[in-house]
Amino acid sequence: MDFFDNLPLLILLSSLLPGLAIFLVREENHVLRTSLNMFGALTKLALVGLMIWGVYHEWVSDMRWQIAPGLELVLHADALSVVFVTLSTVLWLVTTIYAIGYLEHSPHRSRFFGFFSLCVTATVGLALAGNLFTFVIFYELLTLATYPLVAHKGTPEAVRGARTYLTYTLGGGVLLLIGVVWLHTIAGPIDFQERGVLSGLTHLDPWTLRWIFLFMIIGLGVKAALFPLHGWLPKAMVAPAPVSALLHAVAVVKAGAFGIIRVVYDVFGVEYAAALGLLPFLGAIAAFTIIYGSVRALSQDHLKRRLAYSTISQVSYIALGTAILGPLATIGGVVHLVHQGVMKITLFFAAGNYAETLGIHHVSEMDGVGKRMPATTLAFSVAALGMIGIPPIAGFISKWYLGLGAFQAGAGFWVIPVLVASSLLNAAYFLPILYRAWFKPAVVKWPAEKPQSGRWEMPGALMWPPVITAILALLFGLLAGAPFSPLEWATLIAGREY
Amino acid sequence: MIEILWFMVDVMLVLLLLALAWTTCSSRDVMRAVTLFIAMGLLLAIIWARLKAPDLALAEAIIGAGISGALLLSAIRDYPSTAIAVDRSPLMHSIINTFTMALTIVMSWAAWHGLNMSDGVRLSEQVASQLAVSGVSNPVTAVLLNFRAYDTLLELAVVLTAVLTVLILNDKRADSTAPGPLLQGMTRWLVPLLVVTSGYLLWVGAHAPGGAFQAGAMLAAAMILLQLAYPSIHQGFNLYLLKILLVIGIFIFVLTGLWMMSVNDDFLAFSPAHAGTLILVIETAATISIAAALTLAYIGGRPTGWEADNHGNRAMTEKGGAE
Amino acid sequence: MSNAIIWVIMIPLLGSLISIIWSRYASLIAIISNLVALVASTAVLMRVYQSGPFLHELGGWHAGLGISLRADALSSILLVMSMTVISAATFYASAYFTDAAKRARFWPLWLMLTVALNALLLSGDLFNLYVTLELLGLSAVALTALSDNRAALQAAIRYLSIGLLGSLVFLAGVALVYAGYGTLDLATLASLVQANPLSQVAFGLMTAGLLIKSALFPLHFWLPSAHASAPAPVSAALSALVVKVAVYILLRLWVDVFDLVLTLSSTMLLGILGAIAVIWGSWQALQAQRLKLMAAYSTVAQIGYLFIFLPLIAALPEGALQDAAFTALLLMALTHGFAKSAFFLSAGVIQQYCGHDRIAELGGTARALPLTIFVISLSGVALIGLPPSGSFLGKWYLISSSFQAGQWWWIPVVLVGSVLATAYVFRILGHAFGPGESIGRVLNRGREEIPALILALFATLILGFGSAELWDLVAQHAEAAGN
Amino acid sequence: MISTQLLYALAGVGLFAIGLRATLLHHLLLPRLLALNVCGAGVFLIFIAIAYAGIEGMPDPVPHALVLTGIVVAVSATAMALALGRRLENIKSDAIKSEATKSETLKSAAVKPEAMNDE
Repeated sequence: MDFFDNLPLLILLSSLLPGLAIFLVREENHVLRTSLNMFGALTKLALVGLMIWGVYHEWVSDMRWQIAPGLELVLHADALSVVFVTLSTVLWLVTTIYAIGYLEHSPHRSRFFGFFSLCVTATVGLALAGNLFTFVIFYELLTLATYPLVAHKGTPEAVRGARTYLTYTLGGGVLLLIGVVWLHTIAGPIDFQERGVLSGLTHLDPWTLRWIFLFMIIGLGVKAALFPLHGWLPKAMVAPAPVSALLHAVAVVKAGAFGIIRVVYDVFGVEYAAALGLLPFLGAIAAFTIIYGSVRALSQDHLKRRLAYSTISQVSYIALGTAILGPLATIGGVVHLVHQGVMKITLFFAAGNYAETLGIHHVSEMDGVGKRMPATTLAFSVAALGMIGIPPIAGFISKWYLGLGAFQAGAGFWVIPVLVASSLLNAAYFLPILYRAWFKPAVVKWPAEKPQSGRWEMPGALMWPPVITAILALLFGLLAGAPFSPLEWATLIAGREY
Repeated sequence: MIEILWFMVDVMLVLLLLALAWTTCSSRDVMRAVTLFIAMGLLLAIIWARLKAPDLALAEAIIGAGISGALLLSAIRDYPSTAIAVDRSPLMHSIINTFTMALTIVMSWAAWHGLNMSDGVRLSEQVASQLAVSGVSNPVTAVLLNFRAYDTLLELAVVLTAVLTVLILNDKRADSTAPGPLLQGMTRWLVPLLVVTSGYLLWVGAHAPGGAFQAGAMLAAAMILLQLAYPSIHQGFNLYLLKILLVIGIFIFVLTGLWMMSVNDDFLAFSPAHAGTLILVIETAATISIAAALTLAYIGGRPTGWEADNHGNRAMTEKGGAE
Repeated sequence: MSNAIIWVIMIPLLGSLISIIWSRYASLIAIISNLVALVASTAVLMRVYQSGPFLHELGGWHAGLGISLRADALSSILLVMSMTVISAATFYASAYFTDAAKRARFWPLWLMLTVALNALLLSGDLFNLYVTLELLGLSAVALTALSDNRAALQAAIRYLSIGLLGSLVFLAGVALVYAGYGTLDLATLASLVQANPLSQVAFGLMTAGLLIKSALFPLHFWLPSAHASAPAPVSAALSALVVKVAVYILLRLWVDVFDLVLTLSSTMLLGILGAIAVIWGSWQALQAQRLKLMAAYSTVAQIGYLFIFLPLIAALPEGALQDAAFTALLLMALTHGFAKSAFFLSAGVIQQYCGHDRIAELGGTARALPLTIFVISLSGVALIGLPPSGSFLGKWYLISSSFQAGQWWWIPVVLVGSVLATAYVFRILGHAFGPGESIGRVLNRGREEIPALILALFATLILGFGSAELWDLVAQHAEAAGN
Repeated sequence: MISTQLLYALAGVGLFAIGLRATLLHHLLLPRLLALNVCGAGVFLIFIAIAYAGIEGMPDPVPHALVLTGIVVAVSATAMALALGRRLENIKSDAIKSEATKSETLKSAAVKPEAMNDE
């Protein structure tokens, strides 16, 4: 299957090449740029569809490029990478539509969309990385591609936020690099393998492995925004809304979380990691971050910052799922990768819409916004309820499996309280927003309202993306048992990992 | 007996040399330092002769002491102050002293070791065995222009680079004082003598001390003298030709080398039968270039109208643009 | 092209002469001769790749009596790198100097610098190395002085006197070697050298002289002012090549000739100096107020990395591990060569556009000169050592060699150095992305921006992904040296 | 014979050290240049001392050739350094002059701006 071997590369190129071409497009040439964007996104979607089909039938897709002795670039499609690739591709498509609407008439769009495409390329590359070396390369590339997006506005605040982002992520990158190189020197090249590689290598010193794990988790934890490495995330909120959406729902934080899953499952092997006593350590950090993020979110009035702290908390569910030994918890963690992405991107789209249409940036300004922007607010409500864990929305499924998994592993005594507390806190910072939006009387004058034109509450390119993602969040919950649903796929992965 | 006598002479020469070097380096006045430096150069020339290096003795006298001295003396005029002050801190001063003393001891030890280590033959036997096919009978010239001719080629490039820098940076020095009739009279018979000597040194280099560098420096001395006596003499000189003279040494050298490469496979591989002639041709060209370079270095910069070519070019394009 | 090794030196030399005579067409002459030399250098590399190292005995005399040029993996790779950088900078310079008189002054010296670089890389003789070092030093100083302002001249004078001192110290070492071993040929010497006091002192002197020229901390003090005040294409060559060839000779002497004399503790000392250079140079780069000065300090730091490899190479067992460290060193040097030259060329474009190169006032350049800022970012990526640059691989092996040799203490140095490099590179980008008025097209000054872009792509993409051949070549080289 | 060689070689080392010390001590161009030349002379002396083969013997011609090359290189470098120094002095005095004319023009309130030499 030659074509199938090249599929990962094609998937990368489908966003890389349009991205590079977009840099050269003249600023005013809106049509060409949009066509390139949409062409890339749709091609990628089609190719990813092919890949899902292939991986489901256990076709092996493996592309190698020797860079130096013992160092190979490996692109490899397995069940786990398919989850992340699909998530990125679908959300990229939606976000691209959103961004086209959002950035209409603003300067430097060619630069923006160019880096946007590179960012997705890096994310997909990271998902398809077949070994640690490749993973590290794309991990660093992702940082580089997102920096100009965070700094895009060019204001001192944006530049400062971007610098903070960079300091954290590149610093983390170096630590990850040290951990990976160290592992390389003692264990040779490490290709990701279901059930882990290191479990088979018994001659390695367990303490060295523990140190390596620590380096890697710190390195990955920066992007996954684990406490105390989360500081960059709220500051990076200065970026334009589509960037925040992509950064927080898909690309950056998920790259960290995905990396943690890879390291625990496909490098160490979850059982070996448990045997080394690494999982409780990871679990404790994750649990603390879940609570900490939620508590901090409570006191934020700035909407995007509240969402950012919510992200810090929610992403750690994935780490928590990874840290609990047992297939059910694994399912919970992996499926949350998708569910949280879909829900969080909805929230950010909506936040962007409020800011764009009415100039609303703070929770306290949202009184009665539901009547002015019903579709957006409805999408926001679905996603927020999902975050809290109300059935039948997607978030409920994740929490359910995490809870079951905790019981299965005998960790229920500390995981359940964390889940309950976190859900209560989620409710405490989301429900007041919903209450304000729907039930409080509207203020006379919005902070900065744009004149309404056309049929909808705002341009369609801005309105439809959150609606679509909210519907997805609902469907993922309702149809969780259907074939090819995220849950089914997560079950498939868990089956292969144990 | 005679050896002890020689040794005493040697010791005296060495002590004198070190004393001159020390006073040159610790002098507080530039003029004095330069004078002492020239004296040291002359003493070195004697020492080279003593150590059976007559080629060097000649070169040192003409180039090391002569041209360098002339360059330094004329440079002094450009400087506002002639006092030399050392402004290193006492600590730094003593660190430098300690460091150089330690280095002296270590290097002396190594030199002693090295002289004992070797059989003393080194490359001289190889040179002697190949001398017959080198095209010349003076072994130093054989090394310079045949065995290690590539070094000499690059050395000419060094000279050219230095002179280009001189030309780039400055205009020719303003002519200082009107030359007296005595100088002009002396020049009239001294210059032809120098030119003839130069030609002789060039010719004799093949089998006796002498060669392109000594000859070139001698020729340069003649030109400098001429320039001193008749400051405006160069104005009638074709500067385009001067450029050609400046580069012709390397040019002929490279072309000969490439030609020989096409014949004998290796760059600069002279056929033994023609080696003598070829070396003479190269040396003649090199003499001219060295003389031109050293003269230009002495006058300190571009002769009037040196870059006329470029300025003309620019003026022309400007005109063209205006049309 | 069987005599490519000669052409690579003689073509620029002839070009230099012709450009003096025919100064009106000097740009054209320079471009042609450097392109021919680039082709010739590639031919040398191909020959080494196909049939291993080879000699050219100048004058037909066997090495010892005569001088031989030698090409092996190390020298031919650096030769091609140097000619690539020089060729790109030549195109750049043909647009950079707007003043006709200045351009006419530039070309002969520029070609002479090319001659010196190539001759030095191919030289197989100790005294010839001295002559090429002098040629290199003098032409570099002359080109620095071409800026013709007070700062440049003061820097040039310092550069010259330090350079002369370095060469003389080197020559003193050569004299002692000749006293002890009676030969100047490197290959012959390699077979004769023993570990004795003479070797140690001679080797020490040569090393000291070359350390001055390669600007290893604390002997770097002359570098920043000279590299920052020279015209942009000259700075590019100085930082990317001139400093690096001094390191090349050091490596050549250490690895091929004096390996018996070398002790682990002496390499450790150099490694420590290198580590200090990394930290200190990066820190100074972060403090620098001007773009070119920043780049110059960054060079001090990057040279430091090369020296950290030495104790690792000395400590690792011969074989694959040592080869890997050696190749990584080479890769770092190559990447830095391409990246730093691209950086300086771009800095020159910025300087011409803004009329200054003060970092704090670069606001809006990202809008006005997008391609130039892109090139600066690419070369910045290589300076930091992020993927996909060649220096990422270099750092990868630096870290792994440190683990393997049990010298873990270099790892924090790499970490801090990378973080500082990130800070100084992104400080520029932060300012460049700041507000500014005019909006340029993607390509504004093609003849200057495209050469810089090509060099930056070499540093990042080509060396990052396509360096597999390099490893083969070095392995081959090591095998040949072992036999 | 070896004693003569050694004597002159040691003298060369001495010369080298004297020159080196002065090079490190001096900041000014001219004295530094002289010191470098002394330093170089020391190295040359070491070479020639090595080449010496006694009163009867043929000296080794290779060091002679090397030193001849070295002398020419040294004089080239000297010429270059002096040219750099001269240019620097000229720029300095031009700056002083233009400073003076500037203040004069200011005094006389002339309209002609003075062209600056520096970049």
